[in-house]
Amino acid sequence: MTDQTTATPLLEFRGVNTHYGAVHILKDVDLAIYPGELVCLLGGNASGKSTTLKTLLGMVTPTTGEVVLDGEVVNDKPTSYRVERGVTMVPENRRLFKRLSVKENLQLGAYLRTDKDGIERDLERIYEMFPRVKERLNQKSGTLSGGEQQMVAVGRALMAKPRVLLMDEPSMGLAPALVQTNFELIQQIHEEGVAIFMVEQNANMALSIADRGWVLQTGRVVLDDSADALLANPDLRASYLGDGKR
Amino acid sequence: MSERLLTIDNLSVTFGGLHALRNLDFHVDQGEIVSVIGPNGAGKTTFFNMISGMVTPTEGDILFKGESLIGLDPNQVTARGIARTFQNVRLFANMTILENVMVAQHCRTKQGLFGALFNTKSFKEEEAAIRAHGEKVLGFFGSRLVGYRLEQPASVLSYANRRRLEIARAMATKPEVILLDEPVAGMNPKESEELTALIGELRSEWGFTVVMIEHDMGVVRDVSDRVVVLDHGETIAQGSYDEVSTNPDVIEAYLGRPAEEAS
Amino acid sequence: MRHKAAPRTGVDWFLLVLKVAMFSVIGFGLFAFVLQQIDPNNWLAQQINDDATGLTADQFEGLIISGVSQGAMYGLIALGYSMVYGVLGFINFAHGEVFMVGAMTGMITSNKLLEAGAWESNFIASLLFIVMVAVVVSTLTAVVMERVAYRPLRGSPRLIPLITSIGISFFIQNVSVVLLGPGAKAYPDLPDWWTETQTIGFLEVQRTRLLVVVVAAVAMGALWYLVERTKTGKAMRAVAEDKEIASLMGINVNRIIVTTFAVGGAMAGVAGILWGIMFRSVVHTTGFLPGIKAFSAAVVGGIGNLGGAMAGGLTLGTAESVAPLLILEPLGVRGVSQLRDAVAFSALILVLLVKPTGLFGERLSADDRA
Amino acid sequence: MSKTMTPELAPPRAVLDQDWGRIGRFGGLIALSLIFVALSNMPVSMETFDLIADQVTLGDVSLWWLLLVAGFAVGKEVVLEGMTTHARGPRDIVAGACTGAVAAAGLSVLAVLIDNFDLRDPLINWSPQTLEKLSLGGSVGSGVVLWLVAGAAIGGVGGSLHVLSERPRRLFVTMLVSVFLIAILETVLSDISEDIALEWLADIVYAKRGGLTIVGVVLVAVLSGAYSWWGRVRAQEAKERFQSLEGADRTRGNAIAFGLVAVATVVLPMVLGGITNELLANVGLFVLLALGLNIVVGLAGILDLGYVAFFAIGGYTTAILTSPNRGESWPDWMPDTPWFAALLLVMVFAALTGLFIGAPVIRMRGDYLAIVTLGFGEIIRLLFLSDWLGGYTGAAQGITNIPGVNVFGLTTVKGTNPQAVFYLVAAFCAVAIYVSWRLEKSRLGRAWMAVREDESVAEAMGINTVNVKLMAFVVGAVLASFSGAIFAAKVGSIFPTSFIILVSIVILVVVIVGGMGNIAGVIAGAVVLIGVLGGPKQPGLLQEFSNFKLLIYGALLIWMMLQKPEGLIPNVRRTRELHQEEFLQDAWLRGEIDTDADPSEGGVAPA
Repeated sequence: MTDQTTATPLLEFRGVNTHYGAVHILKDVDLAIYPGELVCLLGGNASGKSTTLKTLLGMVTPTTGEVVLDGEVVNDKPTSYRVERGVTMVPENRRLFKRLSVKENLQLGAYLRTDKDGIERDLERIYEMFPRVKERLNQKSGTLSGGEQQMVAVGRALMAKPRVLLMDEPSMGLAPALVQTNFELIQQIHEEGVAIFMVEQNANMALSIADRGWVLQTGRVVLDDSADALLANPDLRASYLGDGKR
Repeated sequence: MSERLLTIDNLSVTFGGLHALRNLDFHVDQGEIVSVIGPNGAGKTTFFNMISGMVTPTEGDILFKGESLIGLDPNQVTARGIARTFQNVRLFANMTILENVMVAQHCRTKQGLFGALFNTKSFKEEEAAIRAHGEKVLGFFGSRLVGYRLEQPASVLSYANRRRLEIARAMATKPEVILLDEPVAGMNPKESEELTALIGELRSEWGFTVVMIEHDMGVVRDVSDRVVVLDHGETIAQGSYDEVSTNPDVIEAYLGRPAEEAS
Repeated sequence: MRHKAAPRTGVDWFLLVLKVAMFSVIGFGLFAFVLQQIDPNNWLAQQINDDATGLTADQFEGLIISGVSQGAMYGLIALGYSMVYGVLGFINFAHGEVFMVGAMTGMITSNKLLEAGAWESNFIASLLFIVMVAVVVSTLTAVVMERVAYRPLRGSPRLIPLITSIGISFFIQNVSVVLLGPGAKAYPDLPDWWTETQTIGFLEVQRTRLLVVVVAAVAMGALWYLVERTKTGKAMRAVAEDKEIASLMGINVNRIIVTTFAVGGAMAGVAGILWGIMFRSVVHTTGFLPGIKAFSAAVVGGIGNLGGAMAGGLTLGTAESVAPLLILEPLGVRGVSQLRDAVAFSALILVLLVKPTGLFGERLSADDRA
Repeated sequence: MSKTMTPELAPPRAVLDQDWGRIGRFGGLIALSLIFVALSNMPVSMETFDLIADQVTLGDVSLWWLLLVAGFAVGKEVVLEGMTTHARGPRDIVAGACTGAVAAAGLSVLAVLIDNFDLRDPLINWSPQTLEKLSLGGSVGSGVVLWLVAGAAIGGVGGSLHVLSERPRRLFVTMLVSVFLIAILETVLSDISEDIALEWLADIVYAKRGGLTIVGVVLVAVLSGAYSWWGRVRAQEAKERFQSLEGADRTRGNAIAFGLVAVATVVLPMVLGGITNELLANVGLFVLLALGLNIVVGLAGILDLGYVAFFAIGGYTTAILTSPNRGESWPDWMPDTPWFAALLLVMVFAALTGLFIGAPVIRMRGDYLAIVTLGFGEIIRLLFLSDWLGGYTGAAQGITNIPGVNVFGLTTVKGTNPQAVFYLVAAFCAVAIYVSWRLEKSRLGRAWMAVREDESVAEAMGINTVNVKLMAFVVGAVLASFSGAIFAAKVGSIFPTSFIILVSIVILVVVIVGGMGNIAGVIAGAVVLIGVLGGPKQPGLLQEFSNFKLLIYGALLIWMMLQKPEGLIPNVRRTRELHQEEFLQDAWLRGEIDTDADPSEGGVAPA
């Protein structure tokens, strides 16, 4: 998509190590996400995927190494700073504020923004994107159906005007139709120029839409290649992709 | 078909004015494996919660072997012979693996204070029987949960093994019907294939009747006698896998595209 | 959530009997009270309590007024319990001590002002000053408490912070003993004008009590505005529901939690001063019982529900002031004033038995309710 | 954890390569603590207690230990796996010294303030004595200088502990702690030595006017040092050998250990004096209470804050049944029941009360339950206190004249004979231990654990949670009522003030500090806390601390929750529960569990 040799990465890990207590979780992880890319991070349980996301978002501070956001080292910066700079996440299982109305959920997405007009404009854009959401603005978000909740979750993340959107397990525990909607949404957002970093167990599905991918195993990046090459990789087939039935 | 085991008659549940389930009719015969599918938020887990007594329906009746389960506490439902697992795996994580299956036999045993304090003969016999049955259900999953594992806390288990232990725990309650809530969620293809086979054995070897919520259509296809599709708290289709998977309503609401493509 | 048709187990029967018994005591007590009021010498009233005299309208009015003003104070403290419970999902048992710290600070400051002569010469300014100091100190206490003891425990099993808060409560009480001594300490006298009564319509109210009610109402309004109408309030509600996701929105969760503690602490500080000018005496244990009662008030009103907390406070305050004379004495119970606290706790138990989510419904995230 | 790791050691860092922010933070924190200690009057009020005759008083130590801790704590580092660790060196000593100096500066500031301002009202200890103590006898100026030097020195010693390798460090700490303990336990130790004819030894070790003699210090230091250097390893080995025993050997080992403890329990009181026996009897009462609460809180996970209610029920029922002064409203024909006969009724009544209190609260959320039980505790006390029931309970005047326990006509156990009381208590403790031990491994015990872990799942697995929890309440109530019954007979009179909330809280602290869910832990907790500090009303060994007792209880509770929620002698299971995430991370990376379990990605619901 983008010429990686010239552009500066939007988000970067440079030799990141993290610890939980005394225990070593991420081991010398290097990652780079360039503007407008759709990349995925694959790995089974316990590989450190969640920790990677948490480190990107500033919920975990690396022991050594640097987390770089648009050329700036943000190791010590809080989550809010990173969100302000255009990193945001659609969490696994949507996790809406169920007691708050749909509109309040969307507004909270724009919590750090001060440009009132811009917020209004973006709200309109989201309504356009998801007409069903507009119909339910004043409903408590907990009362929505699964598909609608997914839309609100994505809309909420978009309200932060992200430059890179992190997606945590977008297919986990969802009905087939929803998984499909979800991946379509991801592609749609991607086409608008937002970089997407997707963490997935369902490697087949993720690689089918991604540009590039990394494979994480017990805290170490063991594979780093284009999506096509990964799909063709026999080792990966054996350990993650299975017979392709799913 | 054989005896009707579980009948759900015109059942509705409302939470604060919102219909979680509406006019649901459903039945399970002795020895069947029935899958319940449907989009997220369709009320599948509520449905399970209701059968197991954790939620009381607003209307309608649940009959188990001809007797109503309405108003029973969850422990009484389990005692009647319905056991369940949970979508998000809820083990007693700090109890050992053996203790997890031993404690599940609570409603099938009866030793109280007296036996424990005076270490009576019947107490010892019962303890031994509890232990034996526990090991037997654990043994169903091969060598994974037995041996040195027996005395390990459940929290050390891998994700897939936690799911297995949860099923073992449900089996330990000596049920007639077992309710499995997304048994293969989060498992890799190999593991889910193996579990699919075991679900078949739950019926063939143990004689359990199985009701299962599952998103993995492959598993649903492989084991179910019958598939029930829920959407917005209502049954939209019911029948064999082939019937259901080609039903346009189901494709619209759940599958997103015909099943052959999806799988 | 569960609706039971009929009691089935022994426990259910017992609870039914207990509820019926409690309601019959209330009902029968009220009946006896009415009989007494009609004529203390009528035959039935004589049977029940032969030395009862009934209440005069003035006495009754006095009870209600003192109950309401006391209740308003409980309500103010209860707001802190309710907010913290709403946001963090645990009972900050030590919140009563924050209130005590406020009252103590007020005592120290007002006595210093008295020495300096400002208390008498410029009472209103002095009052505002002690409120300010008390609010600052209580807020600090609450914030430090959060930082030192509760923040490290976030995410641990829910009884752990509760036990910790018991320790903190104990600790703060005894810090007060060790630094300030165990004796009761007095507030300086108020100017006469404040202790006189004010007539509002047909009610005659002591002005200090009036002040308590007015302050509580104002505080309640301000808090409602903060929570429901401001961005911080929205952030608070978001944090209450899901901290991790709230931080994803760019909300500084720690700051919001600290704000919650601070607001609760400030309310407790104000309540402390009100206590001081109403009862004019503080000890290190001053915070304990009002604290527990305020928590009860929060539960009675429905925890997490701010309006409920205030309403619960008023309910509880009035109940413990009126019920002993209205219900117990007509039944022939001697020394009813000794049973005030018992009545308050019984009210808590009764409410939880009849309506476990409080009178006005609780507002909690799904996790906390589990 | 650290045992299995072999960190690569890099050369020590430069002396001035310090984390000054951390030093400032630690120093500041300790400075505040020191100021608090000074203003709480500990240094002055403990001045009269000589630890080392004419040299060191407890008052001095109340300040010094904080400096030592400061110096040590500032140098603490977590050894991170896979990262290089620097060797320790002079840098740590400097860090400790700096921290100590910063902390001591706080005291200096206080001294200057006291010298110049009068805050006696409201701070009651803002006194000349405090100033004198802070200026170390000289002028304020010299005091300031001396404190800074002392702070740096003590802090430096604390920091240098990091430089020492494990064995000498342990030696130093053991010696220091032993000297302190032997000195502080002077009263009881010299008492005991008199009883067992070792008076001559006490005369050597202790000075006449109190405190260790120099000879004593050296003796204690050498002995404890020798143990630490040579004996400790062997003791450790023995312990490990014992723990590795299996099957029948283990059972036999346990039996022997148990027998030894039993013999000690029987023999010790015979050689001890009255005061010590009195103390032991009090400890026993609390052990009994703590064992009961342990079943409720530790096994079933029900936080009962009104536990004192059952103690009160036990006490009052016994008093009413046995005392002739039981209150004028009881019918005249009521006999003065002998204690053991009364005990049966006490049990029944306590069990009923347990059901009565338990039934309404049992379905409530854990934290509501805590407050409501606390409310019940208060209601019961207020009822005993009220004039309304005064005819039955004696109201504020209580019930007096409670006879002692007539043990089969052999002897009468009452307060004047603390040794007999202790035996009685110990017998009941043994019952409580047996009950706890048997139940924990039974069907009921497993059900309790399941309820504690996840109540709704336990319910779904066929456990009648209401019944099971009520059972815990009842068993706990009966054990507490035993304690109450003995208490009544021991004291001979009973008043509502013996049953305040404080008692519930203190028992809770005992259970938590000892280790929830662990019988040995709970006993140890009671022995250490009640024995050393004392109960709510009962004096402990250290009378000097009686003014600060409750403060220490509060601080201890907070500290335990923050640092070691599993208690001093933890229950393995509880430890897991409380450190679950850490434990998982740890086990996962060691490959002790299946490789595909991801602790950070959930799957396990936190308890």
